[in-house]
Amino acid sequence: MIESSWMILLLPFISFIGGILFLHKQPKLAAGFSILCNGAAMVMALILAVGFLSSDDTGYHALAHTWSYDWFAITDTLTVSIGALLDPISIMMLVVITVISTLVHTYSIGYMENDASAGRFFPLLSFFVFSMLGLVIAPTLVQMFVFWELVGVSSYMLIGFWYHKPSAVAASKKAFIITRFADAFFLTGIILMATQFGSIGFDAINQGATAFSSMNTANPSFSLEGGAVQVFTALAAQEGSAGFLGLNLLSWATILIFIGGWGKSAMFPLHVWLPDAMEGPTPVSSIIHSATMVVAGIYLTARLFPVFAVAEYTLSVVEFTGAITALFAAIIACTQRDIKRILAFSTLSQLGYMMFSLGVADMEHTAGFTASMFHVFTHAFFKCLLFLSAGLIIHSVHSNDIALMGGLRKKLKGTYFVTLLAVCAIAGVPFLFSGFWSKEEIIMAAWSNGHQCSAIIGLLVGGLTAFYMGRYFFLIFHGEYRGDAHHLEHAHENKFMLFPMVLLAIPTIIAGYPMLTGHTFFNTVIPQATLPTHPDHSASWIMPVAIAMAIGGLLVAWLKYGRRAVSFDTPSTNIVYRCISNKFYIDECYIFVTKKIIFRCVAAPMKLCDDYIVDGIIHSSAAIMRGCAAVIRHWQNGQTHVYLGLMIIGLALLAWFGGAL
Amino acid sequence: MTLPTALWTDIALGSLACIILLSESLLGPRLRKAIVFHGAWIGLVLIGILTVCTAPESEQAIGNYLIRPWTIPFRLCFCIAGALSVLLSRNLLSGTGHTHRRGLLVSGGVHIFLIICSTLGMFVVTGAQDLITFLVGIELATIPLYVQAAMLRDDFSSEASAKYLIIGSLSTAFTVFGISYLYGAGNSVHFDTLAQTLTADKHFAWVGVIFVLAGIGFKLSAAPFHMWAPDIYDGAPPPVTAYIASSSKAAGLAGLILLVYGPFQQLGADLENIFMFLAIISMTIGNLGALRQKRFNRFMAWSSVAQIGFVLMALTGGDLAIPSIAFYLLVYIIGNFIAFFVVNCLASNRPETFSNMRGLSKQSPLLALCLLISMFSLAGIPPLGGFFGKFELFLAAAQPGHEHFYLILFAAINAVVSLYYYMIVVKDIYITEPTHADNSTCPAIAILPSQRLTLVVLVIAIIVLGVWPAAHSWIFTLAGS
Amino acid sequence: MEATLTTDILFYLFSAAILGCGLMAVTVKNLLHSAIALMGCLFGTAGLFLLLDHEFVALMQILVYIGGVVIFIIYAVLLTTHLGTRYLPASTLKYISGVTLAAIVLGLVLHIDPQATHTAVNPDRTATTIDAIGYRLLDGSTNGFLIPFEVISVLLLSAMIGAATIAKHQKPGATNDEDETGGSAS
Amino acid sequence: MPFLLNCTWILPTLIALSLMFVPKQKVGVIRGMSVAGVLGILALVVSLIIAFLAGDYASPVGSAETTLAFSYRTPWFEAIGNQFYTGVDGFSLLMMLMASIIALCGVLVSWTITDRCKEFFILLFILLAGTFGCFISFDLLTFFLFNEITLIPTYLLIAIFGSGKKEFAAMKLNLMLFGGSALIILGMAGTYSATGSFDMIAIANNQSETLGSIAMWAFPALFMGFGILGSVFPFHTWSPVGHASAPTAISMFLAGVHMKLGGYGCLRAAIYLMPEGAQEWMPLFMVLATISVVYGAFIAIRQRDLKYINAYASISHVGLVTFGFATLTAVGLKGGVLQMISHGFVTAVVFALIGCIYGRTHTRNIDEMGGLMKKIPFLSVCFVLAGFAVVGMPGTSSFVAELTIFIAGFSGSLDDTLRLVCGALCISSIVITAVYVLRTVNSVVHGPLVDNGHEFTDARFIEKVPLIILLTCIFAMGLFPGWIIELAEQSLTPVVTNLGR
Repeated sequence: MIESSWMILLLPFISFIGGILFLHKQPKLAAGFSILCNGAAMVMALILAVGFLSSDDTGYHALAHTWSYDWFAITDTLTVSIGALLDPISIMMLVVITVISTLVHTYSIGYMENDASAGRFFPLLSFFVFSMLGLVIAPTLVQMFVFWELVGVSSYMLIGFWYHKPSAVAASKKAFIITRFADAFFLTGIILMATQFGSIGFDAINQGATAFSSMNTANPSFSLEGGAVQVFTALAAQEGSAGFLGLNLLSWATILIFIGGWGKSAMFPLHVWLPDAMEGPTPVSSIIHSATMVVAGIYLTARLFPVFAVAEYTLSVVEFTGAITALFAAIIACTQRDIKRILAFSTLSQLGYMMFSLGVADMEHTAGFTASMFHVFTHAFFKCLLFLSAGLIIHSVHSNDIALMGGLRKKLKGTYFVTLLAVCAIAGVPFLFSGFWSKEEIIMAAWSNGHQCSAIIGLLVGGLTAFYMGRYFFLIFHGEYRGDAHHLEHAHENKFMLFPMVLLAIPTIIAGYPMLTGHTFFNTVIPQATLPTHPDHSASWIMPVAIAMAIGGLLVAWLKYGRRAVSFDTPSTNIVYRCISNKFYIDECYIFVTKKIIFRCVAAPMKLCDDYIVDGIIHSSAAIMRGCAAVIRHWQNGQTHVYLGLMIIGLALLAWFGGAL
Repeated sequence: MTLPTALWTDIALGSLACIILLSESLLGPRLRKAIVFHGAWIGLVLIGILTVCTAPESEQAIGNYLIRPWTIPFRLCFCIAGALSVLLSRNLLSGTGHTHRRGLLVSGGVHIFLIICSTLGMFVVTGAQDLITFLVGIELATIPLYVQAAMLRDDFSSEASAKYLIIGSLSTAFTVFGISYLYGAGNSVHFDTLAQTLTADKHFAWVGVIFVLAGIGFKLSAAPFHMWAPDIYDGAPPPVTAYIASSSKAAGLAGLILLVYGPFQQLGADLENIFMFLAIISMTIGNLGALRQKRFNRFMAWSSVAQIGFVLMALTGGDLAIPSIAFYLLVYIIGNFIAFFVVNCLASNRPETFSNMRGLSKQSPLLALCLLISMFSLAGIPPLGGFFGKFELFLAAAQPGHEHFYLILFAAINAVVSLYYYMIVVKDIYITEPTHADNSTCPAIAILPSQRLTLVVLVIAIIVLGVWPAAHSWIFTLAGS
Repeated sequence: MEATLTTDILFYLFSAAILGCGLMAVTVKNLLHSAIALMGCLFGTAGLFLLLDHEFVALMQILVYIGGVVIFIIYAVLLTTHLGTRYLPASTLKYISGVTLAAIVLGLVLHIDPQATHTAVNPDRTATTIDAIGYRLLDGSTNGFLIPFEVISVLLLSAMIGAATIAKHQKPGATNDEDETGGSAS
Repeated sequence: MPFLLNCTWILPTLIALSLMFVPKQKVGVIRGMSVAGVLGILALVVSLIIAFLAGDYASPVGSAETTLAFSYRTPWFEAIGNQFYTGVDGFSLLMMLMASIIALCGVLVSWTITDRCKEFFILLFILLAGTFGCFISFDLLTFFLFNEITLIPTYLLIAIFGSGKKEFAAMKLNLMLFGGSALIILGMAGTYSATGSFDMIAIANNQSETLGSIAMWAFPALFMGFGILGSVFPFHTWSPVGHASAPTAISMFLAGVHMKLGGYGCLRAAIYLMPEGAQEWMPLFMVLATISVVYGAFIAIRQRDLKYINAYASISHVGLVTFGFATLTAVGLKGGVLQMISHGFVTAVVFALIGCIYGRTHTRNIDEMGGLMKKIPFLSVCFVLAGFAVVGMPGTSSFVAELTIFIAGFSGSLDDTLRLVCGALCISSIVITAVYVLRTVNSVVHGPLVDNGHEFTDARFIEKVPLIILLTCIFAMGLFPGWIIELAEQSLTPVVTNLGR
């Protein structure tokens, strides 16, 4: 099965090409074709995963390069190739992506049934899946960048799917440009990696880094070959060098690469595109937020974890970015009214968890890494579920505003039930739900590895999450309906939409259990991974506190929103509240920087400079010549004695230039 | 005493002058028309061919007269220019119908006779071996032109002639004054002696050199001795203008080269500065003057001032100077004559202003194309002859030992400026739509068959010169040594 | 002529005459007076030639310039209506620029070498007799001037014919008939 | 084979000549001959490439003499050391291939020209003859001569067939380009003075001290002279106004091919001939190139006219070519070459699209457009794809080229701070590019449909063909760049060897 892993990549691409070229006029066929292709891919991914899990050898050497195609050569030693690298995390991602894509495709049949351009939708969705699959199996940085960009392109096309809506178009542009901004750093980092460390292959880079980290113990546990030697040598040469601005080259390269992930995973302050991306059709939001695009940054960080760990500061950057984002987004989520935006900020917050969890790990203590991957896995399902349900709700009440909802539990029973499961999962309701396990793992890892600050933030955010998810849930499903009654009458649960949601409810619950078995599945990127086999007693207080936070959050939400009717008529005048509900005015800052500073203070002066200085010099030289010409014409006045006089002056000039005078 | 073969051309030219004069006076009107006009241009062409055929491999002397191989291309230029001037006079001669708006020449026969006399004077200049012959040659080349400038009956013509005469007299005065100083400094009028006695430390000689150069500068219309040119070009009869613009310049250049590489050869380094000055100021003033000219003949005058600047630039250089100037002159003369032929046709019924040229491409595609080619050749655009011509002038100024790179840069930028006004002409004939006023006053353009044929031949010649290197190598064989 | 006190005095006299007459020629307002002043100027020059033992050149100076050119000018002035009595306007600016230009030329000649006379070679006087000049003019060898002599004849011919042609046809109302042209040339 | 090679310029010349004798009313005949002509050229180039790949030339050899295929040499104006010396290496062949494809598309998009159609095609073919002559010349003077030949038809084509301030634009373009020629003349005079020859390969192998010292100033003259044609800051201002005023086919050809003659000359005539000068002067040109890249992109943000946007985008992207060259590394030179080819296709397709869109909207102001995706989906999709190609998305040719260039900026030692800063700035341009491209795409094809949009019709067959050809080229080069890179790399070997001497 491993040998035919290229099929997993190819199938969505076939779905895209076939759909866009031949089926864009027949939405039904396009949908069927897409589901067929994606379903096939899902099946193959599952078989692959099962095969991989059942094999004994799941350690580092489980890395499998199954196929490779030399794309182009940059130098003699540096060749860009396209291939597949299969290891536990990439297989995990393959499974998550294909499963979710198949379900979302199915859901979309219902969601897009009245949309004339559905024939375009399914192929584009497949293309999105294709890009993401290519990204996760990438064996090299360049391939990752290639598909990284394709993810950007496909998200651009999907967010702006309703191209006649100016807000959608603006959102797609925003998403693309902000991620592109981060990508510029990413690209610089890749280039530094490629040129200074001599390799773009993940295993070479990571092996080099691992060897380097174990250099102090003078006991490299495995032999180096190929590009890894180069990387190792380059790293060793870098050690101790002061570098630029106090950071050595490796830190620069890794931080630059990380900035790419920063943008794609919408870490603060590059998060602004993500809430706006809600302008796209809901299935798109669901797939972006669960399995594709936003986890790309996490995945990138995980992929390069050994080298990040070797570099000074890099992991600290990762940690702080993640922690700040988690807290920041959770606070904002408490005040939002748009159903999808609440979910978007919750995604941000969860991504923050995953990020700081990576940051708290290191080469010796890898629990954070494992926890992060685990959270990626669990989060994908319940977040997808939440979005799908939100889509169904929007479909039913024709509004995004939770102020116009309420009491929907009577009308949308199935939705109510599955949403409840998902809310419990994300809020970290103990034991039954997957989210609890993964979140717990993260906080635990942070505390036990000495990152107390992050751990406390993690706990705090856990409480906030429970609160805003409770608020979300109670405002939608409980209380009285506050919107246009006309819409409610027609509200119903489309079976194509409900079915995937029900299916997703299963992993929402059970995805957390693999952890209980203590499987080292996610650990294998790091060669000498050592799981905390013995429980850390100093951290044993964490679980109760976390449970308390979750329950407490939900309780507060129930008290505030669930128990009694809520009025949205008078917006709060509290300045803190306003500030939070306006997302700390970060968007305004962006607009200020782009419109006022970059457009008006950089681009506009440049244009003026071009028009009036650069071009002006050229034009004025012409004007000067015209002026001189006028002088010459003035002297050319037809008066013979003037001519004669000038001849005599010319004579003197000749003598002067001849050196005679 | 046996005559060197190369001298045959000079004698033939003198004889041709006599024949023209005699047939003008003695023959009946009908025969006269044929012989004077056709005889003259065919004679000049034949003499041109004779010049080429009798080109000596080394210097041939008869007494004080010296036929130098490098002057052969110049002599050819004189013949060509003479023949073309005669052809250009066609519509100003009687018997072809009144086809020029300024009327007929006072006397066609005398006009043609004077052209030949002037050509003879130029031949004499190239053969001169002493200052006296040189002076006499220059005067013979110039004085007939004073007369010819007055050959139309209008006031412009008279005024042009008078101005030309006055300014020309001053320049002759300069030359004669300079020659007297040279004689004083070198104690001889003979070039060979002067070449040894005129040394750079002899300041006395410098007065002579500078005055002589000023006198020649007038003939070349090099700035600042150029002021006469626009007025005279505009006022003189078209064939005379063309002749002044081409042949007279060529003669001046031949004379200049004769002096620079003859009596002045020991002054080389200091002369380079003078030529650099003349080159820079000529091309600048010429270009600036030509910008925004409204009248074609004045425009051509300014452009010729600029062109002389380029030629003088070559004189700052080394061995390449003579052949490159010779080739350039050949190309330049042809290019100039194409323009004058076209404008002469145009002038059959309208003043020669740019605004009257608008829409020419529609009225007469042939004329428009010819003018376009002429302008591009003058501007130095490949694959026309002007490209190599001008390019070699640049190369000449960059020869080892004479690297004047700043001058080259300056000249190259000037070449760009010159391109601007040449393209303005192209724009007017091809692109700018004629306004109603321009159009209504413009009846059809009459082109005489002989002129049409000449135009075609010239256009072919200028293209061939640009792509077929035969003439180029011939000139370099003769003049390169 | 050997340099003596007499020759010195004569030299200064002639020079003064040349300068004085020259100044007069360009400053007086009556054209006729101007022409006569020019004549004086040319006489002075002839005198200088005599002092230098160049009798032939002095003779030529008087014959050609005084006897020919100036007389022509006077005739022309007298024969042309109004020209003898019309005064040419001369502004101060023109005077100033005229003087400046003259100063430039003078300064140029003087500045180039203040010791000009010392470096000038004394010309060979033997060749300046009338016989010698005649022989040189007809000498076809490298020393002679046969060719310029011949060429001068062509020059004179063309100048005469040309002048005659223009003069004849510049009359107002002249016909366009070309046949007359031929007559003039013969 | 040498004859076939020379046919690449002889054929267009002959077509131009024979078109002169076709009566101007017979538009169909003129078009037919033109299409046949460009197809003939394309066939010639393709057969040359096949012969080249089949021959021994395909193996990289140290000395340039042996890599030069199909060389033909005859004395021409030999008195001044000029020969007619033609030949090709991989680099020229690639450029010729690109030029012939764009020429084909250019002729196809010019199908709608009816007024003075004959003159149009005559001039176009003269332009083609000059361009191909340039690509095959290995004699400096001949090269320069062909380069000059291209300028005049450009003037006429813009001034006669253009739009807007066409006469001004044509004049400005031509004068600035001839200004570049002035610098080239200076540089050539310098090399001639030092070597007495124009044979490029002989000059390149000349290691005399005279040439070395002359290179110190002749190099910048030559480089900047060609750089003006490649619109290097601050001499780029001819290009926006020129491209904006030119008719569609000419914009395509000018920006796609003609501008590349500048880069071609920079590499062939400046860097190759005078590596010592290149080492000395490259910091300056690197700074200028970087300024072009960033500055062009920023100004493109502020433009409203589609053609101006693309013209400034071209300045920015062609700046990357110069940047690649300015790194003076094998990777950088290769990247520059790839970017030349890639940008040729990209800018040509964008100009072709602008032409098609303008034919419907009758405006080029992006504020007056919108929602075209609804009415003219084919063109709009092409527009979006072209936009992604401009941005440099993976899969398009730009990605391959730009990645190579960026890598060149950081390869080797990192002690050269200037190169790092410039490299980083160049990379940052990809963000600015995204800004203006998306802004343009969004306001043209997305958003609500403009009022008069309902009568728009989608592309006709004759319009689709060139678009499809060009887009195919872009994607083909983006997906399978292998052989192109190999050809470029191998033909650059002599240049790189020279740089290392």
